[in-house]
Amino acid sequence: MFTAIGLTHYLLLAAMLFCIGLWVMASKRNAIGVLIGVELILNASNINLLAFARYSTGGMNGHLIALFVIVLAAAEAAIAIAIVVNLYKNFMSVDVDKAATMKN
Amino acid sequence: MDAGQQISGLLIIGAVVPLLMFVLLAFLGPRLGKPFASFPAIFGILVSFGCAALALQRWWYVLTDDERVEAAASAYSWPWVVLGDIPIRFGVQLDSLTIAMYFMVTLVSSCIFIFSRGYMSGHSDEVDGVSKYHRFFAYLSLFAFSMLGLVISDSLLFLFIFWELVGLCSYLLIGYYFDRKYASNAAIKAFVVNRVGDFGFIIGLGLVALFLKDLSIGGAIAAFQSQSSGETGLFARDTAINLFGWYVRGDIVATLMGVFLFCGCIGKSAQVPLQVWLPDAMAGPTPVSALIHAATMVAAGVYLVARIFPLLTPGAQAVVAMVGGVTLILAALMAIVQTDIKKALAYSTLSQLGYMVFGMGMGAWVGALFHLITHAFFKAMLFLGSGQVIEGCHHEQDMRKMGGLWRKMPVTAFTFLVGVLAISGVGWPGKNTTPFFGLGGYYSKDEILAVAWFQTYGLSAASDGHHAGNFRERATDPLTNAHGYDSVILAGYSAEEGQHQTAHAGLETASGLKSDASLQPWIPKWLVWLAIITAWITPFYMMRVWWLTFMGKPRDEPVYHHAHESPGMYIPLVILAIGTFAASWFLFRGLIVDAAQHVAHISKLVVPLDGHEHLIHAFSGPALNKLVWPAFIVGFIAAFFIYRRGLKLAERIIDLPVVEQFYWILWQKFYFDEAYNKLVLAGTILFSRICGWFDKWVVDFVLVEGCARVVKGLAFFSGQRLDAGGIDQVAENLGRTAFRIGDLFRAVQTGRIRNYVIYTAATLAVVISVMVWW
Amino acid sequence: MSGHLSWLIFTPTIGAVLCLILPGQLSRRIAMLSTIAALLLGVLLFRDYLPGGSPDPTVQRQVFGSSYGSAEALKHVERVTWISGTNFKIEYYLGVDGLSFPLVVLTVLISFLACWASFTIKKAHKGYYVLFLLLETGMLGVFLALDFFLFFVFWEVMLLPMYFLIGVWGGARKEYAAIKFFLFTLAGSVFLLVAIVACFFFSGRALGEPGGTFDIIALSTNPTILKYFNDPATTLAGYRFGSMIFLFLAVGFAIKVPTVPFHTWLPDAHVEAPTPISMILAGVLLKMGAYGFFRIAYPLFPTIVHDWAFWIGLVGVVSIIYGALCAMAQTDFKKLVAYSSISHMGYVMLGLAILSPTGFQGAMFQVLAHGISSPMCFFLVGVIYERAHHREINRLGGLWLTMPTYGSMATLGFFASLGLPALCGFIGEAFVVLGTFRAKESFDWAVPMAILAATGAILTAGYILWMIQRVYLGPAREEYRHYPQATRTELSILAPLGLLCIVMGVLPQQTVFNFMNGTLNQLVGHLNSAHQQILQSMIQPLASAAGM
Amino acid sequence: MNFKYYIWVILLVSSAVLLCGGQTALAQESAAAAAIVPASGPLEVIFFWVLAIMIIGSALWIALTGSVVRMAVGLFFSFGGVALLFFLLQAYFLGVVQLIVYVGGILVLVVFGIMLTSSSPHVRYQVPRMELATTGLVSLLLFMVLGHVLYHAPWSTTGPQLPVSMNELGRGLLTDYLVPFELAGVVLLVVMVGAAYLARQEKR
Repeated sequence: MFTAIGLTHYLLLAAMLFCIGLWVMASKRNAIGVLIGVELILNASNINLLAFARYSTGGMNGHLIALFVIVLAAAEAAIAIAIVVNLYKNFMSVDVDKAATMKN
Repeated sequence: MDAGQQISGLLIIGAVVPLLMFVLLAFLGPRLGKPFASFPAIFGILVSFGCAALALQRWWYVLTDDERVEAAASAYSWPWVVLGDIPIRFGVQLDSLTIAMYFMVTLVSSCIFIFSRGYMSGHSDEVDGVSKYHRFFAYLSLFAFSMLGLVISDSLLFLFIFWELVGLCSYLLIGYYFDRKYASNAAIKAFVVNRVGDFGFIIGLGLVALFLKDLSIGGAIAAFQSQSSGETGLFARDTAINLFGWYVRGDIVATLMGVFLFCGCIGKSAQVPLQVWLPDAMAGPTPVSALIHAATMVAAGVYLVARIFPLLTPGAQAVVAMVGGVTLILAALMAIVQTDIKKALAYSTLSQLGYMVFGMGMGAWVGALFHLITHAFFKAMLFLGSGQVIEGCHHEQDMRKMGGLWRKMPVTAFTFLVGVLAISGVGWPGKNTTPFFGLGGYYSKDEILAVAWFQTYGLSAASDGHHAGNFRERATDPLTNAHGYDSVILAGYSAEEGQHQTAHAGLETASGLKSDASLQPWIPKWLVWLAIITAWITPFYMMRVWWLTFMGKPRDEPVYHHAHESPGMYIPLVILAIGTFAASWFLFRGLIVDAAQHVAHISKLVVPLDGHEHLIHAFSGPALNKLVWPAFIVGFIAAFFIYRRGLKLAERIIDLPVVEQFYWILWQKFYFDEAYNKLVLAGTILFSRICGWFDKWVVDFVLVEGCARVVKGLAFFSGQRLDAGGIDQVAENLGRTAFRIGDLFRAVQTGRIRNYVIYTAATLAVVISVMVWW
Repeated sequence: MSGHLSWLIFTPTIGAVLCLILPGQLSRRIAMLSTIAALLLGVLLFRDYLPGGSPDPTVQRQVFGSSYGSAEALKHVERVTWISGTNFKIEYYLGVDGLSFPLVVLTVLISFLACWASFTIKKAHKGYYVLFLLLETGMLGVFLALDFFLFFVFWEVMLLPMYFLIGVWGGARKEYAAIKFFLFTLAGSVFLLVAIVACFFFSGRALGEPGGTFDIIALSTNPTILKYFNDPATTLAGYRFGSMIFLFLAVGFAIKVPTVPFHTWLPDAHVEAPTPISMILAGVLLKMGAYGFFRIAYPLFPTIVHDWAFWIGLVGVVSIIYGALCAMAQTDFKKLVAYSSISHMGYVMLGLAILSPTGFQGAMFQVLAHGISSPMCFFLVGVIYERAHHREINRLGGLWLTMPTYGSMATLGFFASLGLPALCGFIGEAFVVLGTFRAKESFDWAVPMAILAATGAILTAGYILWMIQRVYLGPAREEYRHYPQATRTELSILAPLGLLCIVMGVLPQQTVFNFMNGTLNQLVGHLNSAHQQILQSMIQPLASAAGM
Repeated sequence: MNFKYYIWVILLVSSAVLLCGGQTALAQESAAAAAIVPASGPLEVIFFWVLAIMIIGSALWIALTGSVVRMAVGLFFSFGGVALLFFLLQAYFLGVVQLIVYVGGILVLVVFGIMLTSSSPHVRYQVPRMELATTGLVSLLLFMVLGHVLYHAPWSTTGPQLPVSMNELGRGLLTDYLVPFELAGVVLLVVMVGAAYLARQEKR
């Protein structure tokens, strides 16, 4: 199993990255941490897409979808950071718990 | 246009004009101002009186007997509604009784309206700058309309409708000084107590509708006659009627029906046990007490009994007699101790109403109604006299502060004395049977007593044969005989036929009655003794009232000093005094006897054939005569000696050991009010509070709110615990819900996204596991 | 005019749309105009039924006298297919007969007066009038629809505006009251919906067709359907179909009436609703429950009704007594009137229970009389509330002296509610009570029920007079002395109601009975004959079996 | 950070990897895989494992550290590893994009975010240990489930395919994927405006 690499390896790696990303999302009080978790998850999905593109007959679909995912991830990150900054302006903190409890 | 339409039209016009005046006063009254607001009302009642006079003239002096029968058949009648299959019509009951009542009501009302004009304008009735003067006359007009409608209506339902309307007027007028708590309390008491009576009345009406299927008076009586005849009628002794599960004998149901109808009379005529409202009703202005609570409305109960008399079985008659008998003595006893002049008169009214009802129950139809008419005159006069006194003494009603007023108000004192004499039954028996002199009570009350004596003790005890009148036996229709109406007796005395015939033989042969057998087996003998005792009490307390008010020395100088009387108010008194004399001697008795002829065909009555003789001599003989006649002399003398010097002697008598307790019972009115307040009123209010509490806390809170809370809890659980968080992807909701179901008891209410992320992950894991390993 | 009823129903809708698009200052005027238009259209219905030159004035004229549900009995019928599928057809089916006609007139009248009385509404009056007019459409639709589905649609159309009218323009606890009203009524609607669907499918089964029918008239007159519906052998989920669906309908309508176990929404809704909405609520909405019994629950299940009559009567009697006692215990003026409504509607249930022309006429008259007197009472309360801003009976007093004209009107209104003869409240009660006495043949306990119902009259007198004493009588209080007299607007609302109280009480035949007795008598006849036929058809197989 | 805790998690994860890792992964893959490109050579294997450890390790570090600055550093390694992994998968263009966008763009954005928002860059928002453990456990659970599925799923693989050329990608973007491409552009524009709007200085 360590001598040859196949689709399953990539998929498992992606799954692991996905689960860690989830864990990060779920265990951070820092809004930026949550964002980072999301980015990890998106990376995991991209790994999946490209792995399938390499090991399966999909042509360039996987590549293009991954490309769009990257684009949207960038967009999402931009918005998320903007929100975080805004949150910080409002609460003087990026603690999502505070954001949850300190409703106006 | 024939005579019936003419006369009934007159009666209707006479009733409607006061109604129009009521409407006029209701809208324009406030603008008319104080003296003028009374004019439309007086005008209205005078028009009614004119109509009454015209109708009387046509009916009594123009028409012959046969024409009257025709006229009665052609009186106006309109369809009103159809109750299932019972058509209900509004029509005029045209007979001599209607005419007599109508004439009496309009005459007395006219006097009282005129009196009120003076009485009320002297009254400071302006409360907060709002004059209620016009309202008084508006209500009086409405009352006149309702009372006249009651008198003329020929349907039991319409009788009931007007019955309630007069009750409404009574309510409004008792509560005329509604800014005073006691007045509005008394008004409510009057209305609600009357409603209790009407409750019985409407049950009676329901039974009439159920069994007789006709609510017009004539139709109901005809149906009753046919139903109670023979072996198979509904009300025959052998018929079993299913009354909600129990089978009841037909004649008992008939008795029940009569008793329930009589309940209306108990309420309106303030008989025991519903007598409590009448003394309180004196909270109204005095003319109201005179008109409504003495002369007319309270007598409507007796009028009702007179109308439905043929529906009363012997058992029901016994109930009527007993209620009346108990009322008359209780009221008379209570009247002895009153110190308020109006209350004293109120109790005397009660007592006299008891006499009437008692007489009705005993079969003294004529006597009771005659007493009603004469009583209306003299009691109205007494009340107006008391009103004059109260007005003259600046609203002082306490007799303890009066005395010696005859010097200041001689006319009032004289007319009051006439009333006292009349109610006491003053008369002087002439030779043989023709009375030398007598006032209303002498004829009417003594006739009631005579008939009662006859009904309980029969002829034997009463008659020594010499004085017995001329009894004529009429064959009755066999139907009533079979039912237990042993006979219809028309006992009459006629001066022209002054031959002394013994009645025994005639009676025995005709109906098989033994001469000593009472004709009314259900009536206990002691009842007649209650009436006789009361006949002795009445002169005493009436003379007491008169003496304390008008004679002796003034006991309260300021009151005496201000006392005065005014002609605008004593003229109606004089008219009524004349009316008292006239009513005793002319007209009314003839009308009533004429009406009785028709009733006597279908029901058992004791009817004198001719009008003006003193039945007690003709009929019950000297025994009763000796028992009753001296009563007024003894009573007057006793009152004179006790109250000669004011109340000092009386107070000493009260302090005697046994008398004291008795006095307190009387003073507390036999504790009727206390009992009602503590048991009925407090009970009802308590019960209503319990219901209100039950509704608020059990039905609304526990059941409805409880259900709501449970549902809300579930909703909260699914909505808040399982569904909140604002993430709205369907899969996420699904996953979160699934996770939450696995984690029901975790009290996590975070609102944190990261928690939901992990719930989602866990759910995903679970879902995939389930999909894989299921 | 063809489409008269459609115009009648949708005139308020047009008004609502206009209100919506035109500026808010015009809303009240538009609303008034459209309610007046509806009133005129409703009154125009009269033109066909006015007694025209009958030679004999003593003959009691009865319109709508043809047999129940027949083409002659239904006037102004409009019938168009609305939604049709393969196996079902929902129709836009309107018609008026003696059952709906008085109620329609009542609705347009009370709506007009309530709209006129809406001058107290200050907040967001555009939305208010839009919802108000939609409500009127819903109410008229309920009374005029003859298709079960259409009926239900209107029934729901009426529900939502009411919710908002209470919930937005109400008093202190308006949300609570609105939710409570909504939930109760919705619960009723659910029962109703189940019943509608069940009736649809079972009517199809009865006729042997794949679908069924929503046509109320067909459901209540087709003998095959009636027999199948009332047959104890017809089952649904193991229970007797007829009993179950009748109970569903009865509960659905009883919530609306409301009768005692389901009544608690009423006091809250009334107390919190603004005055004009209370008028509508008491004057029209409660009547829909009774109408539902008359139009649907009874005709569909003539045999089942006989089994349940006792219970309906019992519920009625309990409502009478219990409502009166609860009213006596109230200190909130409006709540007292609300409980008195419960008590009065008890007479309707009792009248329904006895299944006789007298009972039906009495119940229907009581419906109309209460529809006149209770809006009046609520408006009377509203007048005080407008000035005093509280409704505590014990804090009021002496108002008759302060406001004499208003006091007199109040006396009139409350005495009408009390059931004083010659006012409208009396006729219905008298008919019901006397009719109940005569219903001895229907069920054994009629006489005690009648006696208990008559007791209600004493209690009613007790609490109304006590209330009048505490509110109107007594010395004028200092704090109320400055109150202005009743305004012309207020009097112009009270006067027609008061006049109707008197006229309906004095001339019940001419004003009411002439218009509805035909249908009601036919309905009773129809119920009885259907009942007999069903019994016959159920006995016949037994008899033939026995014969074999 | 508690070291023991760290070790414990690492052990768990690696055991999971070992448990689920591709023991017989190759056997699973179709024997008839087209041999268009040579099967993975030893270099690829080594690179894969190195990159895998780098990605997973840095991701775990992100998960376990409390400092947001360290997270950014971890993210750098993670993103870089993924970019390298893309190269390994012969998706060169994507690898470059990954580097430019993620490492060069998003990461910088994150760093800017950190700088803009921390009153002190070392502020830590701790979550309770218990929560960290629970969430980790749940993630692990999910991973185990996913791994099981992935492992046992009968992927119809055809063996390694030819790499996609940049030309092809460009043509694809301008033909079949034109609409999503344009939409992506619009999205980016909107995002730009939106981000600027959201992060603007509020004027009072």
